[in-house]
Amino acid sequence: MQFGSRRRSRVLQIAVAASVLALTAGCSSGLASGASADSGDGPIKFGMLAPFSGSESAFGAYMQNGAQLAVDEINEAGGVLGRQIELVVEDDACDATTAVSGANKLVTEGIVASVGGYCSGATLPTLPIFDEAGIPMVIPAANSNELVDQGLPGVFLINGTGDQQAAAAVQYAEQIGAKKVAVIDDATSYSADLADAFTAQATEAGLAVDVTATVTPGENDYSAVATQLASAKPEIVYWTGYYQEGGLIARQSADAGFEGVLMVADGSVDAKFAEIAGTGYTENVVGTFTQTPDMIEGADAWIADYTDLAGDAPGPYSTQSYDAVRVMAQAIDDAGSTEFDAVVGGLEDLTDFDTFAGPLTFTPDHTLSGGGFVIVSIDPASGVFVLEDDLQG
Amino acid sequence: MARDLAGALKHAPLRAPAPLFERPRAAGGIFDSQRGFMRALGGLVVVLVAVLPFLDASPYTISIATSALIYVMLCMGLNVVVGYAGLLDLGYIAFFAVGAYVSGIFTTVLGFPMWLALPATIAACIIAGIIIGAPTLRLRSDYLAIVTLGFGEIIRITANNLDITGGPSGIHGIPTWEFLGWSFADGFTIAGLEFPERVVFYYFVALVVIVVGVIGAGRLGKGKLGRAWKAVRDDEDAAEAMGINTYIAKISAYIIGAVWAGMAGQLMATHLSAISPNSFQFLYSALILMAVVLGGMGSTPGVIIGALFVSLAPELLRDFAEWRYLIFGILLVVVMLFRPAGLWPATAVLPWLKKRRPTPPPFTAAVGAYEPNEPAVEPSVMESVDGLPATDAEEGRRA
Amino acid sequence: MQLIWNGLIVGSFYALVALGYSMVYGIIKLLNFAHGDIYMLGAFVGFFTLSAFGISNETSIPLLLVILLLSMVTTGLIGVGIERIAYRPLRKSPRLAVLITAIGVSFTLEYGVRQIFGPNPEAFPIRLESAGFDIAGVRVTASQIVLVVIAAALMLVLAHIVERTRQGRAMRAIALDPQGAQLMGVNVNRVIAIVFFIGSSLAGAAGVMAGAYYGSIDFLMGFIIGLKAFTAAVIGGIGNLYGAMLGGLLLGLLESFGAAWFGGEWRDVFAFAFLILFLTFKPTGLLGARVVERM
Amino acid sequence: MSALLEVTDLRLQFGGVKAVDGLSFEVREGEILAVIGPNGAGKTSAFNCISGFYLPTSGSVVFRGMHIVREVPRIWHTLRLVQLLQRFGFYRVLPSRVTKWGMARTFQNLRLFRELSVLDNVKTAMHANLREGFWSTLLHTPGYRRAEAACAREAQGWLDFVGFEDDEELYVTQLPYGEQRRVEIARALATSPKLLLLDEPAAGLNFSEKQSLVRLIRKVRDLGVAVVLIEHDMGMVMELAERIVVLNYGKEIADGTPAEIKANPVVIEAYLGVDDDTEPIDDTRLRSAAVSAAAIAEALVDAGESSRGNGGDER
Repeated sequence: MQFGSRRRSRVLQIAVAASVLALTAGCSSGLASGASADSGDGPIKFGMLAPFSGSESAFGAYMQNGAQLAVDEINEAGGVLGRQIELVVEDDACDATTAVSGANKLVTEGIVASVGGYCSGATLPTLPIFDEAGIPMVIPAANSNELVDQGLPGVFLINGTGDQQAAAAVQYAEQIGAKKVAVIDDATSYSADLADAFTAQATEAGLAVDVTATVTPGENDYSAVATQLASAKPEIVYWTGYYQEGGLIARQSADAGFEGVLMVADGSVDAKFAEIAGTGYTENVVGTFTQTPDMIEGADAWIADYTDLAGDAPGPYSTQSYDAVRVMAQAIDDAGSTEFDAVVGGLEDLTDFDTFAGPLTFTPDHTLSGGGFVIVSIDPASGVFVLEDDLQG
Repeated sequence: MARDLAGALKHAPLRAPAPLFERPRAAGGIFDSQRGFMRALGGLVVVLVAVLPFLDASPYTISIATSALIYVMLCMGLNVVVGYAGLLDLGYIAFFAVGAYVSGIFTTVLGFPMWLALPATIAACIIAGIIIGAPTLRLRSDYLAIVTLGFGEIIRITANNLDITGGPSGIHGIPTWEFLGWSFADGFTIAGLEFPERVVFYYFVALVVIVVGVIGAGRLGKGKLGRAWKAVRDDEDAAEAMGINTYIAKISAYIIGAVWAGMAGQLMATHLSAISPNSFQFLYSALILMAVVLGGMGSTPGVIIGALFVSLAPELLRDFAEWRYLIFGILLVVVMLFRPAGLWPATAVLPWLKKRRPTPPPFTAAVGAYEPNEPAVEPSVMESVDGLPATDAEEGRRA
Repeated sequence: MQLIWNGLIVGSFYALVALGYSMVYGIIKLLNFAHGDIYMLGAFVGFFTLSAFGISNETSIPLLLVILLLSMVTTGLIGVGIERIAYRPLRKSPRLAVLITAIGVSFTLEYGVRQIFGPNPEAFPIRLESAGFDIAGVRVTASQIVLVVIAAALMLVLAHIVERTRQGRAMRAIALDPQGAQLMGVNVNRVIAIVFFIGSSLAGAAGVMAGAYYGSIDFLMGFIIGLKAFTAAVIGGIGNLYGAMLGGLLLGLLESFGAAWFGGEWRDVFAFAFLILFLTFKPTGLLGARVVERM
Repeated sequence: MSALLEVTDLRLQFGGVKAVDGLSFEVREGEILAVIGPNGAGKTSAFNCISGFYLPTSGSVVFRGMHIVREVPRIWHTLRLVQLLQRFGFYRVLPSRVTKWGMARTFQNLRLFRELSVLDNVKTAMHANLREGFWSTLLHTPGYRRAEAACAREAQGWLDFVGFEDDEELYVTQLPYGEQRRVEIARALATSPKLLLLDEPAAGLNFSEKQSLVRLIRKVRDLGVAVVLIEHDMGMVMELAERIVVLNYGKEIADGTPAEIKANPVVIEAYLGVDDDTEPIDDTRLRSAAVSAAAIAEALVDAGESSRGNGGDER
């Protein structure tokens, strides 16, 4: 026993020593070596964080396919700086923890630009990571003001911010001559932001914000808020959350006797909205939305391309993701380099770059100069949202 | 010797007669005792983990490794509650949230440096543990499960709806540790090795905290308090009959679990520099519970393995991520049905130590003889005891 | 008044789910964590069947009843299967083991459904016509009335089974004294299976009704309602059927008022806080059996 | 000899069933007292009241001059807040406190800590007397090491005292039944009691084991610990007890020395039937003899107990 154990511990010591040696010898990306930077040849890697699991997982595929389409098109046209683009996608699950590890993974894989970000709450913690690694970001979907409020040089939003969407909503409310409005959010970052912006702007415009309510997403029963609406009778209600709850609210508030207009924000603009609300509950529903391809004339070809690639029709944020890649590629091309400062300069210098949301120029705080928001309503026959008013007139 | 030891026991009216014989000293050495082997193994693991950044310092590796370490800390805390004290806590992530939010609020909203937030975090977690524990720990274990779940949701919803917690988007821009003007973010160079980003440096801090946490939880589990917890877990009435105030024992388990989670929360907040309510959903409570159950409730090595499995598996097996909750769910059922003590049960004995039994002491060596004939007679009587059928009738009455 | 009516509607869902909780708990002292997911499963069984027949946007009540029945049978059988596979082998195990198993079952059901039907909410193919009208200042819709009638009918049937049939007697006997019941020749396993069948089918029925009433179903819909139903069962006195019904309605009302006073986002907080208060001060619930005061 | 424990007019009611109905007796220092009675006569219920587990409906229990059952002021009765207050620990003494005062007990069905080793089981009982703080445990200070060593030594002493002969590092489930009984007694002794309540300690033991149990109980008494035991084995009771209390239907029907009890016609009629044999009475006959209402009540309480989730006996 004594002898045996001594021999075994000797074996163990040797094994440990050997493994440590082997590991340190094989050290390539350890502390001693520098951070992995763009190597200058091979494909240029664009990273994208999007939700592929969790409650928002439906949007991940829309974003990925939109971006992939742009990548394919650019590669076919010869790429950027003579190099091909490669899209690297990671899941952020709409959750800070997963997003951070995903962002770190992207950085490790050597991306030079980020074109992802769906949930504001999950995108916020990734900003410092990309910033530290010197990676410029064009964020296609997340649009919380907090993203740009931090003043990081590499952050650009190409989805209209809450302020701009709220402005569109207020403009429409004024157009239909509403005096009393209400706003409901679902306590998510995006929704609460938008609701706050709407309240502020509506008050400024002289509208009375009668009801401000918050609901818990994932529940089915919103009769409390429906009853509130029915008794307060605002002319227009702005729902800033997602379509799952939006559909239920449309239905339940109508059942409760609410007869005003239900305006929904872009998170609710989805074909499922009408399905959930049910027939007969969508006449009074309008939405604020950036233009989708089916609303733009001559975009059929784009939709066909997308459907070819994805095997499915484009959805929310497909176009923004598509545009994000193109914007980023254009900026790199303009800058002639993948260096952080150069690319940021390139992005800042873009003027009237043609996107789905109209000609794009970044404002000094890196948001869109024009939000590109339009008013959409539901086509009773198909249940999809169609253009109602482009708010230009 | 005996007189020195006597002082360690408080005044007890009745003291045991001295043992009849001195027990052989426990074997030492790495392979001759469970304790020695586990220490050696633990040391080896710590060294390997510490070496990791020298091999691969990519932000990704460090990031998931830090997260995994934080998971280990969380699981050790939950292990105190579930594994040692047998209290099913389905809202454990709430304490994690308390820790993360308190340190977040202290550093961003109130502007204190991070090291000052540490005592605040611990204090907040103790208070939270008492607030949650005091009303619920009188309840039966299954009620407790649901109530803790409810508490977890309350904390999350509250964080989501308050302004001070940043509402749904949470708190971001949480600073890192800094002392006298020098912060982790600066990094430094030792002996030609550059510790460039705070991420890498932070990994070491996390490692130290977690090693302390693991050893601390293990030690608590072995002492007086740990025995009380395990007694409460195995049989609450009998524990009460042994002079253990089971309520206090349970609350103390709760508080210690809360403090562990709170420290993990602070590590997480600093590590991510941002926190949002989404990270504190019931799902994560369940994940931690799964780690503890799969690894082996009450078993330190088991829990560490479980924590590493749960946190690293989705990263290592990319296709697995999609299926993980389903697989974890099935695993939970399967483990409970076929291996309820987990992967590495708390009662596990290393295979090569299993057959070891103490050599029967020679009766001539008996010390402090008390009725010297007595022990000599009884063993011969007891020889016929094995396989006594009486247990069935006894147990049938209550089962 | 409107608040009361709203509360009653929600409460009847809670009551249906709480009944299953309460029955199972009463008989084997198991907190069936997966019960809320049976509710979800009921909705998805209905959805699957209807989609398989290509039905959508239907409004007929007879069809709803057929689907209801079908879902009840299916979820009932699933409930029995779960009991057989996951709970029965553990009947003699410590409580913790069974609870953890129940959580495992819950996860398996939720994420199994997620893998099959995807993570997004689905629109339920049958909708109830819901023209609203006012009665005494209360806005009432036809679908709400249908819902309440079905819920009441189910509860009456259940009450009949428990009070008047042999199996019901056996259930009550087991709940009182499992050993004694077994000695008296009651087939305990069989009765437990029946309890699981009835409880699960009630939850399944509630799921289908929720689908038809709200119109949207998703794989996590059972989680919150499971918690609420448990709360309802506790308020009413767990193990007591009438208690579960009463508790469900009461909780519905409480939430309705709570949401109106404090705002919808605090509704869950309100419900859970109430649960904790109740457990602290009156753990036996309103109609629960008096338990001997112990340490 | 002064009275160590005084039980006066103890009553316990479950719903309509009177489990204990006016029980009074006293235990003097250093004596062995047996409580006998048919199954379901309320013996275990009485034990549970005395050791603080059940709250009796009325009556008083005084142990070494301290009230285990406390008087509740009238006002709480009138406000109907008694139960609530007692749930929060007012006006009642927790069993752990009773144990600290010096009363230890064993359980009718073995209730050892199943996932602890034999040695740890006994160490657990020293909880209240052990000087070990939180920080000293964390830091493994010399004081902690000393306390642990003393604790282990004490535990070993008790194990040797009860004649435990197996490996102390084994888990209790690995032991034969007889050894488990010994460990339970060692565990109870490790709380350093003045009074030891044994609830059917001989149940399930064979004749020679019972003999050594009798010797052990005498040894315990010789340490100056009073022993109260519930027992069905008449032979053992008659041999061991200095005084016997007989219960039936929750009521005390006799109290006296073994000789007096044997001669007591009430006891013979109510309990022993016509049989006046001093031979050990067969357990099974007694068990099938009386199934009273109290038995059902006790079974129900047991069912409630086993549902409490601490699971000792359910595995």
